[in-house]
Amino acid sequence: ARKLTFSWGGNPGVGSLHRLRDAVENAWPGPLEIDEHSHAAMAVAYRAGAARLPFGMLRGYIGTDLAKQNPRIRSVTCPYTAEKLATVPAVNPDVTILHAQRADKRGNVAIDGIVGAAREAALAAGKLLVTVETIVEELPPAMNNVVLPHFTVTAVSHCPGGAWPSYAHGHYARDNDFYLKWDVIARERGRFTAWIDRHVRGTADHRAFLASLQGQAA
Amino acid sequence: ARKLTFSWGGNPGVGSLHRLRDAVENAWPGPLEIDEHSHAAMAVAYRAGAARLPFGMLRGYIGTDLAKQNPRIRSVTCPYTAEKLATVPAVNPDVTILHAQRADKRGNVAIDGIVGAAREAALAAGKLLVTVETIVEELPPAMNNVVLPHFTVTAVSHCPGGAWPSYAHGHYARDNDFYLKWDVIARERGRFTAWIDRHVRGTADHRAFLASLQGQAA
Amino acid sequence: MMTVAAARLLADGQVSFVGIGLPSAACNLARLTHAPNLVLIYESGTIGTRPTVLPLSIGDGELAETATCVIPLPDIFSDYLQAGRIDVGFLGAAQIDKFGNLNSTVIGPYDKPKTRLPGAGGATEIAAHARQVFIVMKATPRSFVKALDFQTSGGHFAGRTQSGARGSGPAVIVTDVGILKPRAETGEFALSALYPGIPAEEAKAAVGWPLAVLPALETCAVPSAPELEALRALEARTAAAHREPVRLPL
Amino acid sequence: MMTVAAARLLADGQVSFVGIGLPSAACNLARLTHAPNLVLIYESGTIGTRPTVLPLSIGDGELAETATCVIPLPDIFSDYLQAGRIDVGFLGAAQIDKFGNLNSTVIGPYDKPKTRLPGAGGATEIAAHARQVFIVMKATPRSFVKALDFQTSGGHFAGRTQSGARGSGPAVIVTDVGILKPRAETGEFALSALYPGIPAEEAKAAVGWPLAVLPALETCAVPSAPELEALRALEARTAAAHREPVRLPL
Repeated sequence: ARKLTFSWGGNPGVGSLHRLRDAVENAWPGPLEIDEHSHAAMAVAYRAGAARLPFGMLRGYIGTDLAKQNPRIRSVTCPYTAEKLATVPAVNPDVTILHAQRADKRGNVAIDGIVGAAREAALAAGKLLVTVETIVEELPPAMNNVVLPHFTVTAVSHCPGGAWPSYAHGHYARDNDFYLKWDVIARERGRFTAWIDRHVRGTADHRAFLASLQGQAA
Repeated sequence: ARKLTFSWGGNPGVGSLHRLRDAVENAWPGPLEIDEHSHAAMAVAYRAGAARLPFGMLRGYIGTDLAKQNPRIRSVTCPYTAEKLATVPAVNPDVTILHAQRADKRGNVAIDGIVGAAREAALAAGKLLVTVETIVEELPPAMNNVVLPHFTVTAVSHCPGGAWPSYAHGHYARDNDFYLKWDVIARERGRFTAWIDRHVRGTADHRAFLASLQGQAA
Repeated sequence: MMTVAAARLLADGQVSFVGIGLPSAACNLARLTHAPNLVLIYESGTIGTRPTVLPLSIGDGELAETATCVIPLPDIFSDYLQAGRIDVGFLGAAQIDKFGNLNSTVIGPYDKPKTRLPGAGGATEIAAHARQVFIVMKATPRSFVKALDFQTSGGHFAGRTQSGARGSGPAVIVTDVGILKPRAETGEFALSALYPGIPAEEAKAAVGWPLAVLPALETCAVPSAPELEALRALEARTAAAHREPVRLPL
Repeated sequence: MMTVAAARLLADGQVSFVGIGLPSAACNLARLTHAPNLVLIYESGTIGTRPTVLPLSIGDGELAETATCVIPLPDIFSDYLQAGRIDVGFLGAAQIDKFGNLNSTVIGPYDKPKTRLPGAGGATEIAAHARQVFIVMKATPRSFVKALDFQTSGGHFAGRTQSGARGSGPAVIVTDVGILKPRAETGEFALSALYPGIPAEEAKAAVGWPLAVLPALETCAVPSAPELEALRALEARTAAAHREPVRLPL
């Protein structure tokens, strides 16, 4: 990774992401360019991306040094009230990768539970790759639930457990223990690299990756 | 009514709204100011209103005379790409009135089916009045379905049949016949006024209004 | 014939933005015949809907019940239409000119109209952003005019390519007297195909501008038995469904 | 004591924007004691959630299952926070100054930080737009500083009233050594209430700026039996729930 566009980079409920810290503080394993925003701004940036507008706007970046550090945070003047509003460039990822609960054979994808900005990030993407817990013959009519229609989806992959260590609503809970263990694993470069070598580089697929962690994740 | 902000004014599947035509063409019963937009623009205007932004923007009003006729259609320049984007002022109704399926005792309102821009129009309002088919003790957790939380709702009124002649999903269908009859009723001032006097002014409440129409709506 | 001709223009798998009336009939006929994977989007927010009967409004309940999903109207316009995800948008109007510009706003001056029409609705942005636009209108000299009273939505107007419109504009006008397509050089619509039994002269007489004829003038095939059968069955189901009286909770 | 003190500040019926950790514990304690109609909103999109155990992340499943509704994150920030529908927003940070400005971005210079912190998240706009902000932080001279290394979100900064911020800024800082409130004239935080057994000197020593004492200095009541009972039961349920091992579909 060359550049990170983000609004929060931590281990939720635990603390720092040590690898992110090492990259920013010490340029290890390489320099990382930072494009830093707030959540509210990232939200309108994804929404603008999904709508193929070039920028998003908000009443934001008030009382903060963020706008001073990031030249991509700018403003527009309201053509009616002359108010100044903060702007951020639309985020249109080349590829968005999501994990969802279900897809059908045609590629329609159904997401249940806390959706965050998943829909916006999906529709903002150039290509949309989705891993799912289950693939069914046909999804039932979804009414007002969140669905990504097949013509917005580039590819679907069946990948049970693909949200781990996070959760998949209706399938399995968040592995809170692992978030604590990750703090230890990722703290030092050596231990982190060994873990990646063994469990990620050293396994053939996601099933083998999860199996290699059973009972001895740390 | 003094002024109408709108993007389409017809009798869906039937034809003209004769009373709207008479108001615009002949200023009957009084002059009506027109603030005319497209659907796409009204959508961003409501969305801006819900977010308490002063305007909405879109790639719109291309190849149309609308922008020439309505001075409220303006533009902003993107601070990143220098593109010009069309703008419309946010719509923030003093009062929004909605009909929904269900509310609970605390005032949470659940909407099922085709929601249009109901959520945006609701959240853009200064006051939000909702009529519902049924009031329940407590709504079940809605997950990703559309709910207007009680603290966004000013008042709820129990009004079965309140969507008529349109439909309430899960309760009753659209009264397509009446849309055809309305074309006849509303075509001439005299007949329209007589109908309003008898069925609207001449009834005590919504139940009496509906009852007065049973079997002889035209 | 218009419905069948419009249906034939749709390819399987396309994403189509549908209005009520003939476009809705044409799209559903296509879905029930040669294009089972056609994705129908109604502007009210239903995506991939598969109604068994034709809706009388874009808000009809069956559109929601049979849809892949139902989303807010603002998302339809921003994330689908504006984002360039619509292959075909259908439009009609009260007036059309030879470039496929449309008027559904007023007859007469805007400030003092002779006839106030319903207005743009979704048309302006459909005309701009759908990859292709199919126009469906009965041809009369009063509706196919030399100059519009008001331009509600744009066809092959001057400067379209620099205008910010994402789509390529109207690809075809399906009328009751034949099919018109634009000349590549000028964007001006000319007679492209005849219906069986309707001569070019009848088509020319129905259009208020001097209608040119494309060199490769075709004649459409008569509606096939399966097409007619599917259309009649759809219309019969629709009529039966709409005869059911509405029961209000009184 | 911090959790109980923070919980007491919440009035029944308020709409509260909650983060994980102590704010979440305080809000749920308030909901389980004196404020049963407190509306909890987590930034992930759950509105009116009533979890039986404390979540370890804003994405925990129980937050969704017990919520009045679950909405997209962009709507939370635009239609609720920016629209002025949040009564109380909770914030914490690595550094705070006497005006309640907060730093959760970097220690050291931004371009070459000594410590890179997680960043703003929702804090910048919570600080601007929530009607009131409650800050919850343990007090040490390293965190309660004279000058921030970086200002992530604004307290009673100069020009706040003309800045476009909808909210009135931080109303209180709940620390482990007492409660601070801003002086109306200057927006500068001063000691407002002591905890039983912790003298003002201890509070002053924990703060890196000369901490003034408000004239009406109060002493908080010790946690009541019902408060302690509710908190301990909540913590016990939480610990039990989080001991359950996660079963992956392998």
